[in-house]
Amino acid sequence: MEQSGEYRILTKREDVWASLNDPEVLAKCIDGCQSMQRREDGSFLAAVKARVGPIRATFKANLRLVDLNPPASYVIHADVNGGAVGFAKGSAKVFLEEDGAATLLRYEISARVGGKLAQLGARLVDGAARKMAADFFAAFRLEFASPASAGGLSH
Amino acid sequence: MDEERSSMKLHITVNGADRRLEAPPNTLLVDLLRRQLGLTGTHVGCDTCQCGACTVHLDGRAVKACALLAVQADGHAVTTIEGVGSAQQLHPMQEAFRDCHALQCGFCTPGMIMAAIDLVEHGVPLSNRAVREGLEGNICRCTGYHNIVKAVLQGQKAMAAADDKQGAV
Amino acid sequence: MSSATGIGASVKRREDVRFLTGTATYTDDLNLPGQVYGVFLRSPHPRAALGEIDVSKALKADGVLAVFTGQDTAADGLGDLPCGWLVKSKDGSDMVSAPHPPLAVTQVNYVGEPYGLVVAETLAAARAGAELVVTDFTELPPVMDLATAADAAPIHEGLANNLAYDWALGDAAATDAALAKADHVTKLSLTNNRLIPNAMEPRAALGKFDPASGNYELHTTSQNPHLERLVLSAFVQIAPEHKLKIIAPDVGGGFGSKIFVYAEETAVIWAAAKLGRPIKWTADRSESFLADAHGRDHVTSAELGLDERGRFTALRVRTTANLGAYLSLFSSAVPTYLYGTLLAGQYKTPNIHVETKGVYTNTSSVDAYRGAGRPEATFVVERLVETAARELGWDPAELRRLNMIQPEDFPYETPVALVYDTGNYQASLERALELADYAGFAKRREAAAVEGKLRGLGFSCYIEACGLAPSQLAIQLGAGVGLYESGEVRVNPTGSVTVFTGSHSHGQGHETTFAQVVSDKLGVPFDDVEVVHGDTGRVEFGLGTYGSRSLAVGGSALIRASEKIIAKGRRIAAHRMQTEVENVAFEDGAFISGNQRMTLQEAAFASYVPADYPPDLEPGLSEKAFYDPQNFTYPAGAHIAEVEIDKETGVVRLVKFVAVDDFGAVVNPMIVDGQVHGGVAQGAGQALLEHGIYDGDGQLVTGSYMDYCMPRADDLPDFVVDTTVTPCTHNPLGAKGCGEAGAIGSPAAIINAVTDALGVQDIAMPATSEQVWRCLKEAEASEGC
Amino acid sequence: MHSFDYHKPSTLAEAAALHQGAEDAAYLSGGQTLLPTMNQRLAAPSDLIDLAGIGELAGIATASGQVCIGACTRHAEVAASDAVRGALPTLASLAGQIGDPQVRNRGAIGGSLANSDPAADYPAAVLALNAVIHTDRREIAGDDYFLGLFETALEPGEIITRIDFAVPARAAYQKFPNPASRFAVAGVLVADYSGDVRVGVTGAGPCAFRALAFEAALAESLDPRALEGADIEGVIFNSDLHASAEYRAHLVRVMAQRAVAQLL
Repeated sequence: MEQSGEYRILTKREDVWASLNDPEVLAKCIDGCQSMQRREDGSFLAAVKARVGPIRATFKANLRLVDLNPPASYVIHADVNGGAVGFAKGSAKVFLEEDGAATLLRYEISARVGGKLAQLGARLVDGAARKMAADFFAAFRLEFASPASAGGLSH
Repeated sequence: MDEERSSMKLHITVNGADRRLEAPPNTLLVDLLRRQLGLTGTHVGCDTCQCGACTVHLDGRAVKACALLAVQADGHAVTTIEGVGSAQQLHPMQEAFRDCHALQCGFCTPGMIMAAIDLVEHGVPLSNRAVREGLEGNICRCTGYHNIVKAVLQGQKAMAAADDKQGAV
Repeated sequence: MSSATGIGASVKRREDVRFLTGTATYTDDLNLPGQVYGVFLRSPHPRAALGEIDVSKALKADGVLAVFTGQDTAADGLGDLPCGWLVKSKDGSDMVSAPHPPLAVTQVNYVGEPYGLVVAETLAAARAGAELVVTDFTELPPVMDLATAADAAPIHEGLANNLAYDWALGDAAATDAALAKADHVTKLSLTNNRLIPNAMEPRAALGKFDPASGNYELHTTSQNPHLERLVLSAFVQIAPEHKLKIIAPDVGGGFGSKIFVYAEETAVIWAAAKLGRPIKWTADRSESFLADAHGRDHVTSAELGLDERGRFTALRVRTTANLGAYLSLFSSAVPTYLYGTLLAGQYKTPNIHVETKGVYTNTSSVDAYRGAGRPEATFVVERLVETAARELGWDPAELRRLNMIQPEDFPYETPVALVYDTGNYQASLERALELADYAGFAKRREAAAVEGKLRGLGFSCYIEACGLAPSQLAIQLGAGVGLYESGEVRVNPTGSVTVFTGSHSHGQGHETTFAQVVSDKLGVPFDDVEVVHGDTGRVEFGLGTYGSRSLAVGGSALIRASEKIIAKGRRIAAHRMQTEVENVAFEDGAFISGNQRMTLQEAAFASYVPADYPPDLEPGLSEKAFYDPQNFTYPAGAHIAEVEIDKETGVVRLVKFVAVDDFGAVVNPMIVDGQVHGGVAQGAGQALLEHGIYDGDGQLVTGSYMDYCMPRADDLPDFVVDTTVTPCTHNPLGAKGCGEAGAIGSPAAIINAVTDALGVQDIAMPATSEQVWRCLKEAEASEGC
Repeated sequence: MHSFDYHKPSTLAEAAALHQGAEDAAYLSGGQTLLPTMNQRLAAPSDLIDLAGIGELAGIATASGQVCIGACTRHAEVAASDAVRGALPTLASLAGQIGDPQVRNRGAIGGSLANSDPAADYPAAVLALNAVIHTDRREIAGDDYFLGLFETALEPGEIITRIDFAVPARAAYQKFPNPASRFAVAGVLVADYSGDVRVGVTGAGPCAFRALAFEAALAESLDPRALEGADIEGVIFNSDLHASAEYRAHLVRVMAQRAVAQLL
């Protein structure tokens, strides 16, 4: 499953980059994130209470930031374990481009699920992944939202 | 998170008999029937509320006992396959199933009969098509449904005849 | 005897009353004192190395009694689950069989593979306990693509590749030469879609061990309890056979999927002894989807050569068959001996060559499912024949008639190792054409077109080989067991009869049919005959129910045993009548000599109370027989499907289905018709609805009834079924078998109808509405309208 | 199934209070989605609050151009109701196509809308029939109710009490069912309010939506052919095993055309 999206943020690229590397910001942008700890190897461990319709589960997510190319791009690898519910693995390539005083944030995600999520939720996987990514980046954009600085959703 | 919550007292009419029962809230009706009451004619064929093998009547309407808590039946009447007829006196729908060879392995049969009886009692006059649509909630892997449809139509007539007879008495 | 209950009568089934009233006993309905519950730990990954399995939290949880893992079963010396048929590759080498431990030890190889068993006081506690086990998996890349699997990096450590065997049958050179010379060659690339059997009763096991006697008792959902006992005893080494009792009580359908010996019942009976408590396990439907053996799953390229007069000259078939991650019990035989040998179909094709590569993938095992190899073979042959007819402008019925083996050609030896004993293929075809109103089809097609619908009609003239087969031949070809069946007829002292059969009934109605056979043969009332099956403690031996064999092989054993009863009875009667045995006839349940008459009941009583009795004769009147067939039986028939397609949505409706089958002699026509209905429904499911799909990452994404499309009542029409009869020449009943025919013939007929309606050469099964819509769209685009 | 505490309040206030006081509560209405999900251990609410005992959630009423359905009304009741069949037969017909007979005998409209499965049938009716969703706190216009995948305007703990549908001059619902689950792959309800046409679509996107392009085209000409050139914009169509986004978009158009043909 692969999807992409793009946002314009009325903030300069270095600041956006800094936020993209700030665990506190990341935690705030993940819906249902209950904790986020940086681990010794530089990865982050998050506990996320996620909900897709009637399905509710607590996931442990291991997030790794790789291919760091500050302040232009990186890749977030997520290894998400929901125990009996199943698991998800995904990565988001995030690209930042200067656009005048603003920044264009582009993402490409790919994800796969396994266990009961795949077995029972096939019809919902695509939509749920799309929603989670959109929710994350929308929330991330709002981090810069003094009303003046938030840009529109370009698509 | 799985510590046993206290059992709840339930008062359910099961196959016409008043039953005072106890079960924890997370007991499905089908488990109460099968495990606690030994009414093993109600079967479990899936875990997504699709196959209909667990169909029973709740206050006379067909429902899937795998998608109903026992506590939701509190104060209501449940009828299972064991309550519709006996070896000595089959219900007209059971008789029709036998007569038409509408069962093979028998696993879906109780649910199919419970669904069929509700269909006849509450449905519009049945046609072959209407029976097929009316059995949408029940899966049979053996019969290809051909003889089941035949049986439901025959059972419908037999039920009407039995009603007439009863009405005449 | 023709009577209301004898052979040929549609006797209502005596087993029905318990099923209708909810008093039948399926495995999950049973409970034993002290019983506890098992839940399996299953791999969420298609391929992963098993690291540490941390069971500490689980063991501390309320009610959890034990967690067993593959390490434990291995340490206890439990043997692997075997594949019972050794297939040799065309170079003469043995097939490569990957070790299959009941619980995975070092590596898991498909999603849902069991690697541990959590046992607890309650089912809820076992489920909760299983969720507390923390397993360290190291994911490995799975092999998922069937077409490239053979040469992909090996799934199993120590194997060179993923090829289990590369098997061939027939004359390659002659076939190549004939194809080169052919006036027309029809070529098709075909996929036979993966199916999930879905018997409505999920598999279950209830295992018990009695330390005082050392006896093991396993109730389980098996189509062949004796074979289960043999495997668990001889291969897995649970216990010696005399200490191991297997009972398959009422079983809610099998369709092949309950033939095999699975990991679950193996682990349950083993763990019951370890723990000293009876353990029950019942699969959720979700588990059934993952861990039952699946069916079909072939990719094939095939070529049919024809001469200028339309005669078939050669058939070349190359198939890759998915065997899953492990070789299940009969899996190796299905795409080889049960497939390649059937490629002659009903036709006199002189040159046939088939090659089958059996490959491992990271999926659930693939094994016999209703038809087992024969639907796949029929699909290849009948799709080719129909396509050839269209390419050459022949009426598809006429092209078939031209090439059919004729009644005078029997016995007919095919180029792929079978000798058909008898048949009249054209008779079935003609009757089917009549019932299908073939002559009126053009008008129906026109009428449909007026409504904006596309109508199509398709044929399938199938043959199957069942009632298999001479044991000696099968064993030469790699079978690990004989293929006979046992039967015992016990005439009780008061004259009632108890029949024991090694063939198991799980929907087929043996309790009725076999009683008809014995009652007819012995002339005793139907109600006085009881049939016992499914219990290794009561029935001496058996090989179970599969391959439409029960009546042809199991029924024949009962005829043989009954004949022995009559022979002994004649001696008893002769003694009483003071005459020679040769002078005693047996008619309508009585021994007769002149005007003297002794009923079978009287003879039975005399045998158990041997006061006036032949001095050299053993008391008692109980006989058994092992019947080993001399040949396969060859049911055959003609199926005609008619479909209507909604051009806007692509939805295909099966509007008419005609099946005319030759099953030889029929004991109970009502039951036979029911078997055909069910088989056709499963074939229609394969053609139009069902598809077991693993995604590229190895996850089963059709893992519930939300996504795996089971045929329901409103997906199907009423069926039109009829039979023609050429009795089997080599068994005493003249019966051929009827259980699989519907599933064998119907997919090809339906796809032939769909492609006819669409005017395309091929469409993959299942012909879903989206696929059909895409076909129509492409056609529209290419026509530029 | 995990353990939970079960409550059966008799008033809305009591239900809301229970919800607020619980760690992670869920309301139980028909339970045809929730209970199988819990049985598969994919959800483990701490408390289940059964709404079946709250009298004011029951009942069907018709009044001045409206059909009002209590939240706990079961699909079978809506399908069989003489009042609904008389005033708004399309709604009865839609209810009669949900799931299967047994599911219709249990499942309730309020639960269905609160769950807001992208493939449920009622959402198409809520949008096309200009419904107002009444809750224990407020009224929500149907147009404002569906926000995204399983996401509605309901706040935590808010209870749907009643749904009022506006009776159109004529309407029709056409559904293309998933051949396995019988959920809607595409379901379209077209309602004609004397020239003002509303088109509700379910099954096709992350949540139900109004097909504005269809509405505009049909306002011009209430004819199936009017939809041929109209393209729905701004919706990412669902794509799954049973239908790609492209096929779904096509089915939406065909179902809409059939609905129009039916209501004419």
